[in-house]
Parts: sequence; structure tokens; C-alpha cells
Amino acid sequence: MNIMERKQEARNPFYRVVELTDTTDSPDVWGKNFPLQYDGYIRTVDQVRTRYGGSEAIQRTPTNADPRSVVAQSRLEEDPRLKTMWAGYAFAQDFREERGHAFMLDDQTFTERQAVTTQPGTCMHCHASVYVPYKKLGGGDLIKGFEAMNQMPYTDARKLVTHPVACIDCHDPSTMQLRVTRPGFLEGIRALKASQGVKDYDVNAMASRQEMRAYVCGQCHVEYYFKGAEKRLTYPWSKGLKVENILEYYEEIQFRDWTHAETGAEALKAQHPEFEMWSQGIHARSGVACADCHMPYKRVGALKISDHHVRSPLLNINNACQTCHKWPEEELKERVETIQGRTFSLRNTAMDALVDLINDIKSARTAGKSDAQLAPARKYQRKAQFYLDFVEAENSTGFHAPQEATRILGESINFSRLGQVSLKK
Amino acid sequence: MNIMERKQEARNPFYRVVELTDTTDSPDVWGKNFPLQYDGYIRTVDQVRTRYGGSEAIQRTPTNADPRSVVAQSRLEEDPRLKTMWAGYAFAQDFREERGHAFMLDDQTFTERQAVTTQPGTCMHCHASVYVPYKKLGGGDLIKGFEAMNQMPYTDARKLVTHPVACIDCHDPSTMQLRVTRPGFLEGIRALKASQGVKDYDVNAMASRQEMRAYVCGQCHVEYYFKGAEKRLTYPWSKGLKVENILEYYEEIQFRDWTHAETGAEALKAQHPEFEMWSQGIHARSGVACADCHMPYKRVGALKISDHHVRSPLLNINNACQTCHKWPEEELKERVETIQGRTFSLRNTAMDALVDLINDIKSARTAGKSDAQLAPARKYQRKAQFYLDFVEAENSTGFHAPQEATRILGESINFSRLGQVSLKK
Amino acid sequence: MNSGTFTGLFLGALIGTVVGVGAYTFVYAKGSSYLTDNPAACANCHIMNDQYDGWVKSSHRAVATCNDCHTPDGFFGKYMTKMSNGFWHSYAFTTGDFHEPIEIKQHNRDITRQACRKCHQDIIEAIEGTHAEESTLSCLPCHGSVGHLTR
Ligand code: HEC
Ligand code: HEC
Ligand code: HEC
Ligand code: HEC
Ligand code: HEC
Ligand code: HEC
Ligand code: HEC
Ligand code: HEC
Ligand code: HEC
Ligand code: HEC
Ligand code: HEC
Ligand code: HEC
Ligand code: HEC
Ligand code: HEC
Ligand SMILES: [Ca+2]
Ligand SMILES: [Ca+2]
Repeated sequence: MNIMERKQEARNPFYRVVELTDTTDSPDVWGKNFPLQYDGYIRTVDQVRTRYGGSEAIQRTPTNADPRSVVAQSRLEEDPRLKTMWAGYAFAQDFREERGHAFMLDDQTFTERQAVTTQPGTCMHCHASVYVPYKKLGGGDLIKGFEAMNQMPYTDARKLVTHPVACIDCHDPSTMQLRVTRPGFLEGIRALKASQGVKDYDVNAMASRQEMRAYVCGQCHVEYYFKGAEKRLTYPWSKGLKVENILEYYEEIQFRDWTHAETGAEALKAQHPEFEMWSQGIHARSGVACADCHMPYKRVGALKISDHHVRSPLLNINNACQTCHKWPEEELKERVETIQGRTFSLRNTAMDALVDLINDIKSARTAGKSDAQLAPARKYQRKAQFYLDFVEAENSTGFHAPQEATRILGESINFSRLGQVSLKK
Repeated sequence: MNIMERKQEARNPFYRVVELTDTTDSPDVWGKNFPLQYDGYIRTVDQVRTRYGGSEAIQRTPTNADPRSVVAQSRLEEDPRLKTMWAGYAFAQDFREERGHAFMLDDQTFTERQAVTTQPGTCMHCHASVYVPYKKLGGGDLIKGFEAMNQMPYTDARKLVTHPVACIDCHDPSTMQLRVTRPGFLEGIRALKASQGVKDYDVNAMASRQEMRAYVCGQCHVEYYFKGAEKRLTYPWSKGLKVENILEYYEEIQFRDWTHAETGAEALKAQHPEFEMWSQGIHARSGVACADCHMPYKRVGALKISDHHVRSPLLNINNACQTCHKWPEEELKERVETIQGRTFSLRNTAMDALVDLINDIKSARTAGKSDAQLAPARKYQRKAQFYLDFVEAENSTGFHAPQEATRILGESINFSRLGQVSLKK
Repeated sequence: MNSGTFTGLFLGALIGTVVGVGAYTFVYAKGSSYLTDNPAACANCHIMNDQYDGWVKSSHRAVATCNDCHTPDGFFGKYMTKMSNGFWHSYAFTTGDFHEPIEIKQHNRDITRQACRKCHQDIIEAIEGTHAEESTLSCLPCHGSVGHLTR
């Protein structure tokens, strides 16, 4: 490209070649107006591994049940202790490293977890472009559609969606501004703000632009559960975002995800609490949003656009980090890996502790101890499991909140070992 | 002051009113040439408390044994668990919050720890201006003098010193540049560098100016022990500065500080490893030295000088932090206290775990278990104690290396609880 | 300005023929801006906008221009630096082949390090004291953002 073109660009951000409405859900149509963002968006199919993140493309021979020819590596094979930790739960069947957005719908549809349980339509909330389908189903009412889909069987709901997360899930087609389209977050953040004394919080009306740069991600990258018979997707935030607050929430409603097959403990599974962990870290505190690191501005000619190739920032350190940190790329990578290394080593200590507890409860059980006698140990397992999982399931391996991650692991270790002690009494 | 005078001051920052030689140890003499630094230096008598640091001035009625009319608060009264942790060791007798440099000599001379044990002259290394006394005693040879004083009884050595740390301990009187005068550090850093493949490291010849801004503090703010019958002050760094490296060092030479009175465990006491912890933190990694935060530049008229009122940076946030961090003072204070709060809460969990282990070993002992049966539990106590103490004795309450501090505490918890489990076998 | 453009052209053409990018680059990309002391000129390159916008908000906007901090003392050194930066940056700009975000090269960082002393010799007299050239403090760890709050 020559200098002429460079100077041109500066003046023409984009051409409106098509009209976008609130029902335009195909990203390729949006792509006609915004080819640069679209180019990035479709590149989320790339699979590159980093030390602890990214993902590895594993070839497989497609079957009728699962037509995928490429998947991400199995976490269960990488660390078999996870099977013991989740014994009796679908996750012990199939759990893989997560990969780019392009795969979200297929990976959910074809995970073996679907084979061992029947899931509700609720799942769709975070794995498909549901904004248009929700509104159709609700006769124009987003929430009604959400409630309706939650109560369908997964397979029926699956027929109503076509795309993974798409432009319309994060953008208002008329202004291109960010907006939250997910009922789970709309309600979750309202409950959180209420607990902080802010009444009737309406995120789309009241959040700042910078906050929105994290909230659009918080629509999905959060801990969740299905509430009641209506299987309503709920984010357990009404007491706060710390692991202590969330556990307290679950204790209060006596919730359990599953009963542990080997110990009979009523266990809780934490899932990708990126938003919760990030909110405890120094970056959130400094006003640095998810998009700043995972969708950093990149220069295309004279234009600066948000890189829609959402991925590990370690694959894009210069744009993701060096705008704020003037250290060399290698140094920044090492800083991250030092943090992740500490998290990972303590996570392993915590994992061993939990497995020891599970084995001890197992043998105590076979040795004929009564439920009453096992009760304290099971309670400890429930806590230890949730705390450990809160870090294990959080996908930055501690980076989003380094000290908080190791603090939580320290408490988890305490619970596991106390459980063992309680059995010896 | 008018511009004329300002200009004056600027052109000659100080007037050489007296000649300083390598035997001038009185700070007030140096103060004649450097009144601004001297003014700061003498202000280290101030006692102000921060949330976790600083110190509180506690009045007391002087006695012959201890003529001090003001001391710092007792840490043993603040947290009686410390007495259990150190049972049988002098620290269980008297352990106080540390305060400003001005008090170092008195506090060492009159601590009740002196009453319950007879200490060697080695102690003087870090509580008095020993540079001139060492050289006198060694007939001009610093190391000889050091070796001689180490082997004296404390009371005899005490007679050879007059000042707390003084100008000459950190400065070359002819150039005013920084220099390391402490044999403990000269030898410790050489051993450390050797382990990294650097031969015959001579700190005063080879360290950069910025490194010296931390090394002069590392002369004393470090973990140490007295080696062999010669009571040679030694910094256990030949395997590295991490807690794992240091414990490995002590295991290899089978060192113990004391035998725990209630359990019979051969225990280790960690002492103020500020230098070691700082070296694991993000600030050290970013080239930020102790002096940058604890002796920040301050503006005096047309000059800026290093604030020789060495103290908690939280009492001086504006100069200590805000040149690098543009956050408001309140916000910076809260950031530190958030980090310290996490450290402190996990430290308490670790403390309870250790106390539980100690009690269990005690009862197992009275129940008549053999030394062989108690051996594993005692080994765990030794480790747990050292890891916990490494954070407890480190005076930043985790700030110098937040994630490392909680990682270490997590491991400590694991050791304590495993010790309890081992007894139940 | 004219003489600047001329020298620029001359230098541009000279090196240009060697590296294959003609004087066209230098002139068109306004590499000659390097030869002026007007900060706005630096911003002729959008790529310099961040620094320019930062400088306008900085404590130095009223007291130091880009060149005060980015060129050494003395006419000769000053213009040699301007020309080599001017040419190479024009070259980089045209080919778009440079690290982003822009990283200051050691040579230019040293110039900037020294630049502080041009104006602040007095206030640092005490802290620099008797220190030899090689052990003088770098101001940048603490004051790196005074020119333009880029980082
Ligand atoms: C300051 C930069 C920063 C911010 C802000 C940030 N992250 Fe991250 N994130 C990272 C880094 C670094 C990693 C580790 C990547 C790796 O291990 O390859 C990561 C990892 C992840 C991963 C796993 C990626 C992978 O490659 O497996 C997800 C998912 C994620 N972050 C989501 C979020 C969300 C959601 C938010 C906001 C709530 C957020 N991040 C905020 C830097 C950031
Ligand atoms: C509609 C739900 C949804 C939204 C909104 C969403 N994500 Fe994701 N994200 C997912 C799912 C599901 C996956 C995993 C896909 C898979 O593994 O098939 C994922 C994966 C990722 C990964 C992992 C990529 C890898 O290589 O491992 C990153 C990083 C990430 N998201 C960041 C973000 C950021 C940043 C935002 C906001 C700008 C965001 N996500 C918004 C659902 C969402
Ligand atoms: C609240 C949002 C949300 C809901 C609801 C949700 N997911 Fe996900 N899912 C995510 C995010 C974010 C990721 C990527 C991060 C990760 O894998 O930890 C993900 C990753 C996955 C993956 C790829 C990684 C793996 O675990 O193998 C599968 C498969 C998956 N989800 C299946 C499901 C199923 C089945 C359901 C319903 C029972 C469901 N998801 C409900 C947000 C959600
Ligand atoms: C997971 C959320 C998400 C999805 C999906 C998404 N975007 Fe974005 N988009 C963002 C964020 C975050 C920004 C930054 C907005 C801001 O800073 O206000 C952004 C910004 C933009 C902008 C403004 C210019 C820029 O680059 O900053 C355009 C145009 C845009 N997106 C187009 C698209 C198109 C086209 C698609 C679909 C192909 C799409 N987006 C999909 C999150 C998303
Ligand atoms: C928009 C600005 C911004 C971006 C982008 C950003 N950071 Fe930071 N980072 C900060 C701020 C602010 C702090 C807090 C310290 C401070 O106030 O200077 C910080 C702190 C850190 C720390 C020290 C905290 C700790 O826990 O040790 C590390 C390491 C770090 N960032 C790495 C990264 C990496 C890696 C990336 C890219 C993936 C990144 N940052 C992206 C602004 C940013
Ligand atoms: C980045 C700034 C920073 C650096 C660098 C730093 N410290 Fe600190 N230090 C602190 C803060 C903040 C505290 C906590 C003070 C408090 O709790 O009141 C602290 C606490 C301390 C304390 C206890 C002070 C008290 O008031 O009780 C000592 C002693 C100490 N540091 C010594 C050192 C030494 C020695 C080094 C270098 C090896 C060092 N520090 C490096 C910021 C720093
Ligand atoms: C000769 C030994 C020695 C040297 C050198 C030394 N210290 Fe200390 N420092 C001490 C002792 C001993 C105390 C405790 C005095 C007491 O409690 O009576 C102390 C106390 C402190 C405190 C605690 C003040 C408070 O209010 O709690 C800080 C902060 C501190 N030193 C920082 C530093 C820094 C920074 C340096 C280097 C610039 C340094 N020290 C050099 C021995 C030393
Ligand atoms: C390697 C250097 C070093 C040596 C050797 C040393 N100290 Fe200290 N001492 C310090 C530092 C640094 C502090 C301040 C930090 C702290 O209190 O944790 C301190 C604090 C103290 C204090 C005040 C706080 C408290 O513990 O009550 C007393 C008393 C003390 N030392 C006594 C002694 C005695 C007695 C000896 C000899 C057995 C000794 N010191 C040897 C460095 C040293
Ligand atoms: C515990 C160590 C320590 C002690 C004791 C000490 N200084 Fe310093 N001094 C420093 C450090 C660190 C610097 C910064 C040196 C540098 O940046 O190269 C410094 C700098 C100086 C400077 C250079 C100008 C400046 O302010 O930066 C003078 C003059 C000075 N000190 C005088 C004194 C005098 C007089 C005394 C005694 C009353 C004294 N110092 C005691 C550590 C110390
Ligand atoms: C000479 C520069 C400098 C000084 C002085 C300094 N810092 Fe920092 N600080 C940094 C750098 C560099 C980082 C690492 C992040 C980055 O690269 O921006 C950092 C990181 C931090 C972080 C994030 C790390 C974490 O663990 O969360 C906090 C908090 C912080 N500093 C607080 C302070 C406080 C409080 C003080 C004063 C007592 C201080 N800093 C003094 C340069 C400095
Ligand atoms: C012709 C367009 C253009 C103009 C006009 C321009 N710059 Fe630059 N500048 C660049 C580009 C492109 C780079 C990146 C060069 C690289 O990194 O290789 C750069 C890099 C720099 C750097 C840091 C990189 C290095 O080589 O150290 C400095 C400092 C700088 N410019 C200062 C200035 C000043 C001062 C002016 C005005 C007198 C100016 N620039 C005008 C295009 C320009
Ligand atoms: C052309 C002369 C000049 C140059 C070059 C210069 N300064 Fe300054 N600087 C000044 C003047 C004049 C002031 C006072 C301005 C005011 O008070 O607003 C000042 C103010 C400052 C201040 C106090 C205001 C603030 O931003 O905190 C600092 C710090 C400073 N300069 C550091 C530097 C550093 C570091 C450099 C080199 C990177 C530098 N200066 C280069 C002239 C200069
Ligand atoms: C370790 C951090 C640090 C370094 C390195 C440093 N400074 Fe400073 N500087 C400060 C602090 C802190 C102040 C504020 C002093 C005050 O206001 O009391 C300051 C103040 C100043 C001021 C006066 C600001 C005002 O309020 O007018 C100038 C000018 C200045 N510095 C220039 C420099 C120059 C030039 C260098 C390099 C030779 C330098 N500084 C190196 C920390 C530093
Ligand atoms: C008061 C001094 C000062 C002034 C005025 C100044 N700069 Fe800088 N400049 C710096 C310093 C300091 C750095 C950072 C050097 C480093 O990071 O080591 C820098 C770095 C840069 C860089 C490299 C990229 C970056 O941001 O680190 C560019 C480009 C640059 N300056 C351009 C300019 C331009 C264009 C102007 C005028 C609009 C300007 N500077 C004015 C001091 C100054
Ligand atoms: Ca991944
Ligand atoms: Ca103190």
C-alpha cells in the first residue's frame, strides 16, 4: 500500500453499504459495513497454544454423533485428578480447553457432557447468538423469550439458533455502541448493584463506556447456575463477587450441582468466573477492561480499530500490553508466566489435598462410618472443591487477580486437610 | 527565601565545613556538611502507626535493667498465638513492632530477649554503626574485626559501639557514594551470585547505582543465622533467595534455631526477610529499589534530596508513590491495605493451623507416642513454622511480593494440616 | 523551513537512492517536519499523534518542545539527529515497517535522558553529587511521562 492510500484511510472510517436492523443477525452482513472488524471476528477459528492458555488443535475422525474434525486438547487427560474431583458429574466425562468464539456453538452441541445428561435450553444463552431468537420467541419481549427457551429441552432450543456470538449480541445496530443483550447479566448486575445500595440498576442506561468494555464479556464469562424448575439462568451475585460471597449465597439456598459419586458430598462446580476474578484484580481497579487486553486497538493504516480476533493477549503482547507497559515483549510474557507458575504450583498442592480428602472419605465410608460421622468431612469437601474450582475454572491461571487466586487456593487447602483431620477424630 | 538565595543554594548544594574521613562516625559531624539529610536522619525517632506498620509509642517507667521510657507495642500481646509458635525460644519472651533507626541500638540492648539468653557480639552487625569499630578491632581489616566481634559476649561488644546505623555505614566519606560496609552482605551476595554463575562478585565494585539503592538496605533487612562456634553472621543465600531455597539450605546443614518447648520439634525462626521477599516482587523486577519508596526524593528549596527520614511509605505516599503512580493518595493507600488485608487473613488461617498442629503433637506426646511416631509431625511443624514466619516476620505484610506471600502461606497451611493427619495414622 | 526542506530533500535523495525509497518519501511524508521545532509539525504524522496529544496536556507543553527532549545540545548534533530520525522515520512510516507501539531506540533514549539535564541541572545537583557520567541517574523511571503521558 502506498502513501496515497494511507492518507485516504484517515478520512473514511467505513462505508454504509447495507442497512443493519435489530433483526440482522448474520455477522457477514454486518461485515459488509465493517470489513476490518469482521476479518478479525472470523479469525477466532485460529488455535494456538500458550504456556497455560490458548488452545491446541487436536485432529479427530468425525462421527455422526460428533462431526467435529478438530477439537481442543482434553483437560481430563492432562490432569486425571480432575476426574476424581468431579466424579459422578458430567464434567468427569468430557472437559476440554476452551478455544475461540467461532467454536462455541459446536463445542456445546457436541461435548460428550450432552450424552450423559439432558440439558435445558438455558445453555444457549452463552453459546449462540440468541438476541434475535429470544425476541422472536418472546414475541418481541427479550425476557419472555429467554424464559421460554430456558424451559425447552436443549435439542429443541438448538434448532432456534444458527450463529455463535455475533455482532448483534454486543452492538446496537443503529449506533454501533456496546449494549448488554443477556438477561443473565442484566439481572445479575442489578442484584450486585442493589447489594451496594444502587437501586434498579439498568446497565445499558447507566454504565460508562469503559465499564461496557468489560460488561459485554461479563455476559458469559461468569459463574452461574440454573434456578428452580424454570431453569432460569442466574448469576449468584446478590452478596458480592468474592468467592466467600458466592459460597454464602449457595449455602443459603442449599444449592448443589451434583452429589459426588465416591463420597456422597453435595458438591458445587465453579465455572469460568473470569469476570468475578478480574474484578478483584489490580487491572479492574485501574479501570482496565477485558477489551483493553483481549480486543486491543490495532492500527490499520491511519485507522485504529478494536481487534475482533478475541484471543490470549500473550499472542498479541505489543498491542495488548505495551500501550501501557513499556517493557519488552519477552519480559512481559515472563511476568505473566511467573504469576501463572505460582498459581499453578499452589493449584497442584490444593488438588492433591482434595484428592486425599476424597480418598479418605471413600475408605471411611467403606469402613462403614455413618452419614452423621461423614457429615463434617463432606462439608469440607464441598467448600474445598468450590474454592479450588474457582481458580481452576478461571481461565487466566491467576493472572486476572494473582494474589486473590493464591489466597483462595490457600483456603481450599485448609478445608481439604481439615476434612481429613475431622475423619480421624 | 528569595530567588537570589535559591540560586545560591542550587550552585553549591552543600558547603564542606568539616573534613570527613573513614573514621568519622558521629552523624552530627557529617550533618555539618549535609544538614538537610541529617535533619531527616534524626527524625527517625518519630513513631506513627499505620494499619499494619509504622509503630506506636508506648510509655513505660524506666528501670535500671531497661532505662527506655518509650517502646513500641508488643506483638506478643497483639497476638498471643506467637507465644505458642515460639515456645521455648527467646522471642516468646519479648517481641515488639520494629520502629525507626534511631532506636535500633537501645532496642537491641534492652529487649528482654537478652535476659533469657546470652547473645554473641554478632548481633551488633545490624544494630550499631560498626564500620569504624570493626576496623579498629581488626587493626584496619574490616573482616578481621567482624570475626573478632562475633566471638565476643554481647555485653563486651556493646561497649565498643556508640551509634545506631550512621552515615558512614552507607556512604563513602570522600565521594558520598553508597557503599556496602557489612561483611554479612558482602559474603551473602557473593554466594548468591556464585549460584548464578557469577564468580568472585564484589558488590562495591560491580553493583550499579540503582542496585546499591537496595543493597545498602539488604545489609540488614534479611534472614540470617550464626554459623558454627565462631558465630559468624551468615545469610543463607547460596541456593537462592526463595523460601524453598533457604529451607533447603538449612536442611542440608541440619540447622535449628531452637527446640520447640511443647513439641520437641527442631524449629527454625525466620527474621525480617525484606530483601528476599522484595526480590520476588514486581517492583524489584521493575528496578524499583528500597530507597525509591523508603527514602524518596523530597524538594527543599531549589534542591531535591533523598529523604533520610526512613519510614513507612504510607506516611509519605505523595513522594514515595505518586511520581510513578498517578492515583490519589487515598486510592494508593487502599491498594496497599487490600494487599495487606489478604495477606493478613491468610496468615491468620496459617497461624491457627500451626497452633492446632502444636497442640496435637503435645497431646500425642503426653499420650506417650514415641519420638519415631512423632518424627513426621515434627518435620511438618519445622517446615510450616518457617514458611509462616517467612511472611509473618517480613515487615510489609505482603506488599513487597503480594502473590508470593500468599503462595508461601498456602504451603505453610498444607504442612501444618498434613502434620496433624500424620499423627492420626 | 525552506532551507530545512532543501537539506531534507538533499539528504533524502542521497540516502534514498541507496535504500530505494526516493526523496519523494521524505518530502511527501513530511519528514522535513523533523527539521522544524514546531511540535505540530511532528504531528504531521498521525503516528506521532499520541505523543502530540500527550504533550499538549503535559507539564512541559509551555516549556519544552519535542526537540528540546529529543535532540542533543548543539547545532550539529541537533540537526544530524533530526535528519537521521527524519529520514528513517519517514522510511518506516512509508513502508509501515516498524514496531507498534513505537519503541524508543536506545540511542534516542540516551539523548532524551540527557535532555532533562539541559534544564534541570540545578535541582539535581545534590542528588547527582559526585557521580561519574556512567552512574548518573535516569530520570525516566520516575518521570518518564512528563513529556507526554503516553505510558
Ligand atoms: C490486563 C489484561 C487483561 C484483562 C483486563 C483481562 N484479561 Fe483475560 N487474560 C489476560 C491474560 C494475560 C491471560 C492469560 C492468557 C494465557 O494464558 O495465554 C488471560 C486469559 C483469559 C482467558 C483464557 C484465554 C485463553 O487463551 O485460554 C479468558 C477467557 C479471559 N482472559 C477472559 C477475560 C475477561 C472476560 C475479562 C474481563 C472480565 C478479562 N479476561 C480481562 C489478560 C487480561
Ligand atoms: C455469548 C457468550 C460470550 C460472550 C458475550 C463472550 N464470550 Fe468469550 N467465550 C465464550 C465461550 C462459550 C467460549 C469458549 C468457546 C469454545 O471453547 O468453544 C469463549 C472463549 C473465549 C476466550 C478463549 C479463547 C481461547 O483461545 O482459549 C477468550 C479469550 C474470550 N472468550 C474472551 C472474551 C472477551 C474479551 C469477551 C468480550 C469482549 C467475550 N469473550 C465475550 C462465550 C462468550
Ligand atoms: C453463563 C454463560 C454460560 C452458560 C450458561 C454455559 N456456558 Fe459453556 N462456556 C461458557 C464460557 C465463558 C466458556 C469458555 C470458558 C471455559 O471453557 O471455561 C464455556 C465453555 C464451554 C465448553 C468448552 C470447554 C469445555 O468445558 O469442554 C463447553 C463444551 C460448554 N461450555 C458447554 C456448555 C453446556 C453444555 C452448557 C449448559 C449446561 C453451557 N456450556 C452453559 C459460558 C457458558
Ligand atoms: C463479544 C463482543 C463483541 C462482538 C461479538 C463484536 N464486537 Fe465489535 N466491538 C466490541 C467492543 C468491546 C468494541 C469496542 C467498543 C468501545 O470501545 O466502545 C467493539 C467495537 C466495534 C466497532 C467500533 C470501531 C472499533 O473497532 O472500535 C465496530 C465498527 C465493531 N465493533 C463492529 C463489529 C462487527 C462487524 C462485529 C461482527 C462481525 C462485531 N463488532 C462483533 C465487542 C464486540
Ligand atoms: C490500559 C492500561 C493497561 C493495559 C492494557 C495492561 N495493563 Fe498491566 N497494569 C496497568 C496498571 C494501571 C497496573 C497497576 C500498577 C500501576 O498502577 O502502575 C498494571 C499492573 C500490571 C502488573 C503488576 C501487577 C501484578 O499483579 O504483579 C503486571 C504484571 C501487568 N500489569 C501486566 C500486564 C500484561 C501482561 C498486560 C497485557 C496482557 C497488561 N498488563 C495490560 C495497566 C495496564
Ligand atoms: C514499591 C515500594 C517499596 C519498595 C521498593 C520497598 N518497600 Fe518496604 N514497604 C513498602 C510499603 C508500602 C510498606 C508497608 C508499610 C506499612 O504497612 O505501613 C513497606 C514496609 C516495609 C517495612 C516495615 C515498615 C514499617 O512501617 O513497619 C520495612 C522494614 C521495609 N518495608 C523495608 C524495605 C526494604 C529493605 C526494601 C528493599 C529490599 C523495601 N522495603 C522495598 C514499600 C516498598
Ligand atoms: C545497620 C542495619 C540496618 C540498615 C543498613 C538498614 N536498616 Fe532499616 N532497620 C534496622 C533495624 C535494626 C530496625 C529496627 C529498629 C528498632 O525497631 O529499634 C530497622 C527499621 C527499619 C524500618 C521500620 C521503621 C518503622 O517505623 O517501623 C524501615 C522502614 C527500614 N528500617 C528501612 C530501611 C531502608 C529502606 C534501609 C536502606 C536505605 C535500611 N532500613 C537500612 C536495621 C538497618
Ligand atoms: C542481619 C541483621 C540483623 C541481625 C544480625 C540482628 N538483627 Fe535485630 N533487627 C534487624 C532488623 C532489620 C530489624 C527490624 C525489622 C524487624 O524487627 O523485623 C531488627 C529488629 C530487632 C529488634 C526490635 C523488634 C523486636 O524483635 O522486638 C530487636 C529487639 C532486635 N532486633 C534484637 C536483636 C538481637 C538480640 C540480635 C542478636 C541475637 C539481633 N537483633 C540481630 C536486623 C538484625
Ligand atoms: C541506611 C542507609 C543510609 C544512611 C544511614 C545514610 N544515608 Fe545518605 N543516602 C542513602 C541513599 C540510599 C542515598 C541515595 C544515593 C543514590 O541515589 O546514589 C543517600 C544519599 C545521600 C546524599 C546525596 C544527596 C541525596 O540526598 O540524595 C547525601 C549528601 C547523604 N546521603 C548524606 C547522608 C548523611 C549526612 C547521613 C547521616 C546523617 C546519611 N546520608 C545516612 C542511604 C543512607
Ligand atoms: C520508581 C517507580 C515506582 C515507585 C516509586 C512505586 N511503584 Fe508501584 N509499580 C511500579 C511498576 C513499574 C509496577 C509494575 C506494573 C507496571 O509495570 O506498570 C508497579 C506496580 C504496583 C502495584 C501493582 C502490583 C500488585 O501487586 O498489585 C501496586 C499496588 C503498586 N505498584 C503500588 C505502589 C505503592 C503503594 C508505592 C509507594 C509505596 C509504589 N507502588 C511505588 C513502579 C513504581
Ligand atoms: C514522517 C512521519 C513522522 C514525522 C513527521 C515525525 N515522526 Fe517520529 N516517528 C515516525 C515513525 C514511523 C516512527 C517509528 C520508527 C521506528 O520505530 O522505527 C517514529 C519514531 C519516533 C521516536 C522514537 C523511535 C526512535 O527511533 O527512537 C521519536 C523519539 C520520535 N519519532 C520523535 C519525533 C519528533 C520529535 C518529531 C518532530 C520533530 C517527529 N517524531 C516527527 C514518524 C514520524
Ligand atoms: C527545555 C527545558 C526542559 C527540558 C528539556 C525538560 N524540562 Fe522538565 N521542566 C522544565 C521547566 C521550565 C519546568 C517547570 C514547569 C512548571 O513548573 O510547570 C519543568 C518541570 C519539570 C517537572 C515538574 C513538573 C512535573 O511534571 O512533575 C519535572 C518532574 C520535570 N520537569 C522533569 C523533566 C524530565 C525528567 C525531563 C527529561 C525527560 C525534563 N524535565 C526535560 C524545563 C525542561
Ligand atoms: C526514584 C524516583 C526519582 C528519580 C529517579 C528522579 N526523580 Fe525527580 N522527583 C522525584 C520525586 C519523588 C519528586 C518530588 C519531590 C517533592 O515534590 O518534594 C521529584 C521532583 C523533581 C522535580 C521538581 C518537581 C517540582 O515540583 O517542581 C524535578 C524538576 C525533577 N524531579 C527532575 C528530575 C530529573 C531531571 C531526574 C534525573 C536526573 C529525576 N528527577 C530523577 C522522584 C525522582
Ligand atoms: C519533557 C520531555 C519530552 C518532551 C517535551 C517530548 N518528549 Fe517524547 N519522550 C520523552 C520521554 C521521557 C520518552 C520515553 C523514553 C523512554 O520510555 O525511555 C519519550 C518517548 C517518545 C517517543 C517514543 C514512544 C513513546 O511514547 O515512548 C516518541 C514517538 C516521542 N517521545 C515523540 C515526541 C513528540 C512527537 C513530542 C512533541 C509533541 C515529544 N515526544 C515531546 C520526553 C519528551
Ligand atoms: Ca483456552
Ligand atoms: Ca514497624
